[in-house]
Amino acid sequence: MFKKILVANRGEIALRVICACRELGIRTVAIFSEADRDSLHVRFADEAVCVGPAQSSESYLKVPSVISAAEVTDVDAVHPGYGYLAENAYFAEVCEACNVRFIGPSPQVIRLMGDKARARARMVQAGLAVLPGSRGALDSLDQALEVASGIGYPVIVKAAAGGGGRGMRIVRSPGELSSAFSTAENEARLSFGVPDLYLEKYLERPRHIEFQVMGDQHGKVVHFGERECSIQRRHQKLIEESPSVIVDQDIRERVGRQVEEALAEVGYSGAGTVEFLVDEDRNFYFMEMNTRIQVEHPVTEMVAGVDLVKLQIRMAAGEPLELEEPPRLRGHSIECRINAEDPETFRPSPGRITAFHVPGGTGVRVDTAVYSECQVPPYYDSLIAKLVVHAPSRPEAVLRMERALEMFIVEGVRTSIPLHQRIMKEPDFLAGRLDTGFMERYA
Amino acid sequence: MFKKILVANRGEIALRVICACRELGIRTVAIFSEADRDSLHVRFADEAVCVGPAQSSESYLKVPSVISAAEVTDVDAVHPGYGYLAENAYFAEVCEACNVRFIGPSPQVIRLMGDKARARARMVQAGLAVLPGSRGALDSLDQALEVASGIGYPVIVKAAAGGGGRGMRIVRSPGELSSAFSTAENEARLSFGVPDLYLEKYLERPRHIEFQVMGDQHGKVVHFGERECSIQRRHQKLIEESPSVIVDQDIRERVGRQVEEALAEVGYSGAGTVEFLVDEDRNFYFMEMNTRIQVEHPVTEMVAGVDLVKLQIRMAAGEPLELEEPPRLRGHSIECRINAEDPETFRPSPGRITAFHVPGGTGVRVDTAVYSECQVPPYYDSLIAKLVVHAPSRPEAVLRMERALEMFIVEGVRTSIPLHQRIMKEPDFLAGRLDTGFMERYA
Amino acid sequence: MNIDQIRELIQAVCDSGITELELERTGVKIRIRKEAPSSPAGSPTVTVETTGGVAPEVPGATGAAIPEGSGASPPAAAEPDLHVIRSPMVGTFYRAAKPDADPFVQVADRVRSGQTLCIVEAMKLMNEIPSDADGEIAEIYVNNGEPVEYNQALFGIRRTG
Amino acid sequence: MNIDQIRELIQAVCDSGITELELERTGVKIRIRKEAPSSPAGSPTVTVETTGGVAPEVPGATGAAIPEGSGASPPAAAEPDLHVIRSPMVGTFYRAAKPDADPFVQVADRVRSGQTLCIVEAMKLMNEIPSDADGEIAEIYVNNGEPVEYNQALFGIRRTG
Repeated sequence: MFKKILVANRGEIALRVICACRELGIRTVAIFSEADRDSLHVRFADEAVCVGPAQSSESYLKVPSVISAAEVTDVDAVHPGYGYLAENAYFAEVCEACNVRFIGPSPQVIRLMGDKARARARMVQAGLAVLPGSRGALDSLDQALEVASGIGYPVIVKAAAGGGGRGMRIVRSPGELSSAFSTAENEARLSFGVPDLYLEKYLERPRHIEFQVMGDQHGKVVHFGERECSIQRRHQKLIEESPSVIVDQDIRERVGRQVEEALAEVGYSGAGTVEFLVDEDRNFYFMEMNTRIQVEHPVTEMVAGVDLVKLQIRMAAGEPLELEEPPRLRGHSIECRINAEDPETFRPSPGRITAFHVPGGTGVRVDTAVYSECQVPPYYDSLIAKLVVHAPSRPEAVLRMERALEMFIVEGVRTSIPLHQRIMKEPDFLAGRLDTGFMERYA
Repeated sequence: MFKKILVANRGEIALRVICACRELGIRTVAIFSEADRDSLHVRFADEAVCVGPAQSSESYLKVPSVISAAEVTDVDAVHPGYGYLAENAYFAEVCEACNVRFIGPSPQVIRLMGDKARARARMVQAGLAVLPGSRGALDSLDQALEVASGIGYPVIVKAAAGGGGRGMRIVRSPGELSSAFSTAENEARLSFGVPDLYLEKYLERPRHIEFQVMGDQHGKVVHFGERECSIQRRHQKLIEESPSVIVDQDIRERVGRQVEEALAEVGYSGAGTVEFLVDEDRNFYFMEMNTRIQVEHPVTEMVAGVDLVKLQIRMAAGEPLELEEPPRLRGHSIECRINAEDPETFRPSPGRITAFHVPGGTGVRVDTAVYSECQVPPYYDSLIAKLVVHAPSRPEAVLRMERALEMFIVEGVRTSIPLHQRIMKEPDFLAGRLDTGFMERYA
Repeated sequence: MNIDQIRELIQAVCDSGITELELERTGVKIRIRKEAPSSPAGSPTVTVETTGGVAPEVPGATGAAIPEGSGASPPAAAEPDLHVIRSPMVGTFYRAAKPDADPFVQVADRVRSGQTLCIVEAMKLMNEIPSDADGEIAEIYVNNGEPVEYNQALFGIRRTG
Repeated sequence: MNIDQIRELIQAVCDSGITELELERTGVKIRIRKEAPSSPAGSPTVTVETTGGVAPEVPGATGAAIPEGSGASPPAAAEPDLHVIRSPMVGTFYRAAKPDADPFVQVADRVRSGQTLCIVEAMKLMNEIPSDADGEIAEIYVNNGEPVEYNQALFGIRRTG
């Protein structure tokens, strides 16, 4: 087992990793920017090294600084948390070159999964379904019409080089395709310099459901059930839960086994998440894979009774993945992300926290690195706490979340707590009628 | 179900009950003394009534004030918490007379269990074992010798009217009995005015193990496994855990069934705890029964996955006790009582809490009603927080507790945190070699 | 320096979260304090105390800033020097001995020490609450039939004598 | 001094995190205090105390008190006015180009701006750290071969010229 781990992150996830290390008897090194000198991850690590100024690009994201910190503190592994360098294959390679274990999958696997097109192709080959569509760019409108009629309307036309909604058109009938095609082509040319378009099936109200997996270095991959993450705002998840109301034990076992097999094939090790879009007929379409621990991992920990970060570290140290029994989900867990932001405008609300009181009691977990009188710097993510509840059933979990939200006191900065309180009362939420458009319709 | 409940307590347990009520959709009324005006239980209740000055005898313990508060706020039930009026049969009777449901067993059962001699006799009749000894007062030294030789040495001679160690002698052989008998008789006469002595088997290193039970009003009683509470100081529990390392599934089922049957016979309803002394051969001797929720109920909640306070309320409302399956314990849970007291001298340390930061993360639960800048009044119990951890195994739970203790920051008052940190490193504790003399030997 | 200026100062203090501000000027001395971090209980922490010393031109400034305690404190006293009779117990407040009887006292009545002012009913017991001062009833803070808590203000008496 | 000036002062107090400021002027005396927040991190919270003496007309005297961060700040300077050279990166501090070579500089050496003072090795790269001032080496804060963090003080230079 490792003797000392450098935690290449900040905030709650850095503290989360430090907790896991302590429970494994491993010493820890925190890195911090000048803005984070008084942070709890600095306070609770055994050692701490300032790696740069406030800007992430000059500190938490700066590979030479982070590697250098690992070298001068003589650690034998680096835990990247999520975000920052967590899915940076180059960083993972440099770690290996410096004889520091990167806690995550191999650089090759990170790179494979980081290339969304390659990842999809590989997963299709391994047996997972993806949204039907054109493979690669379309040659012409005629080809588009042919592909579209093959997969059925509605379809979505997207810029191959694109993102952010530009060069993107939803098409509901063959008659609409012609004009949509030329508009999208123009937008794509103007926005990205490349007119190439591709086309795939458009899901009206998809759910975002993901599977948590863990692999050891000896070829074994196990899944820990699914998370329902459909409540998002601009692709930022707000509320996550496990299990999903539309996943029964049959689906869980079937999709879970497919995922395990596909990942075992690519030699996956460490923690990872396989994301799916799910249509109303419960078809699971592979979207992408995240090769790291996720923000929302606690909901899985609650229902599966595991410590994913400890497991992650043990896998990286080469231990075999041995579980007494196949993971069984118990009860229901929900996580609300508490962000320092205006609950109406969603604008970040950095500043000094003047009062901070977290809820406790039965079935309540809070992951946070802030405290009374601390400063929430304007430079980073606005996530200040994760409020997680666990109860025997979903309705009980919702009621528990409501009382926990009410007992969560944050003064000095605005937070998303009132937003979560409203969502907990929404009939659609209570009924489990969730899809990725929930927040658009709602807010 | 009840519409509104008065919580006749203060501190963390009052807040605990309020949490349970909220999750059941029940409105709450807090009562408070003048010293507790700014308490969290007052803040988080829907209504709050000041019932008297700081002294408990004039506020929390004053039956007319509490009943009057229940009447003016028009509640339909009272939850007594633990301590104060929780095991006061008279209070339970007055509640019933006022058409306010007392959340606990019937006044008759409270009274039966409150009379330790009657309770023992009743439990013997129902099949539980008690420590062998003389039934009632001894007539003479000769009778003492006869009884002692019948049950085997060591024995303990006790004043029938006594308590607090006076008129008490441990006797290890027949030769010592004569002088012990006359000394104890003298002490008993001087201390209590009555020379009567009785005698029972003396256990050298007993464990204190208790079973959590819950009964409905339809004759059903279910147990939720045991708690190991041997780490005590002057009969005050410091650390509790579930399960106990010396209780296997066979013992749990056997003793649990005996307890269920005995309590069903007396018509027990609500939450309760049956306390045993356990000798090195794992014989369970009934000591007494507490007819209320206990401080340490969270360890049972963690391993059994239930909410005992919610269950308690539902039982009091007349619901039948229906569990999907017989409660199965999962993992291991430990609770440390965090008291505002000097960890060396055990003297209370009231005052203003200047900084308060609770640990969070996987498998950590904190029950508390204090907060940054609150006042810990000198009038009440020194318990300011209960730190509870849950992990798959006892060694992991201990490591988790260590990291949680380290991350628990309380400034302004002294606390028992350093004491708990030392205990977590004690070889006897780590090995599970516990008995009620642990703290005496240790501190 | 006028009242608006003082009000602005108070606002400035509150907004900024500072703890204390003392200002002395020929003839005027103002001290403003703000209890440090707001407690999670969010209880009425903003205790602004204005001890307006001489304050020749702004006599009303002080009174305006007196904070309201929570529950049991006397309601905002128009008259600051009233003697307050408080409830010694939790119960229901009755102004008369029986529903159809006349109230024990009315505003402007003169009362003597020992005279019954009201009844607080607790657990079916009617507890007569006597005055402990001579004077005139200036305020009755509670309506007939309303619940009262321990130490809640019931009457304000203008002492005589 | 008007209300705006006072407001500015309050702002200055809050921004600086100071605890107390007292200001006296003919006829005006201002005292501003701020309770040091007890951070749970209990870390060496920046408690700067500005006792800005009489300061007849300079309310900006607050600025004089430069708060000291923890860790990366220069060790308690015996000499307060030294110019400090800090590490631009995390790495290992070397006083010489090679293990057997002479150190680049010694205490009391005169140095010129641009002259190499040491090497900070990061990721096998030897980064020469130049002086950005003319003067005399007064202090060397780090021992050869020790790790340094970002912005850590390396040398104190007594400026000349």
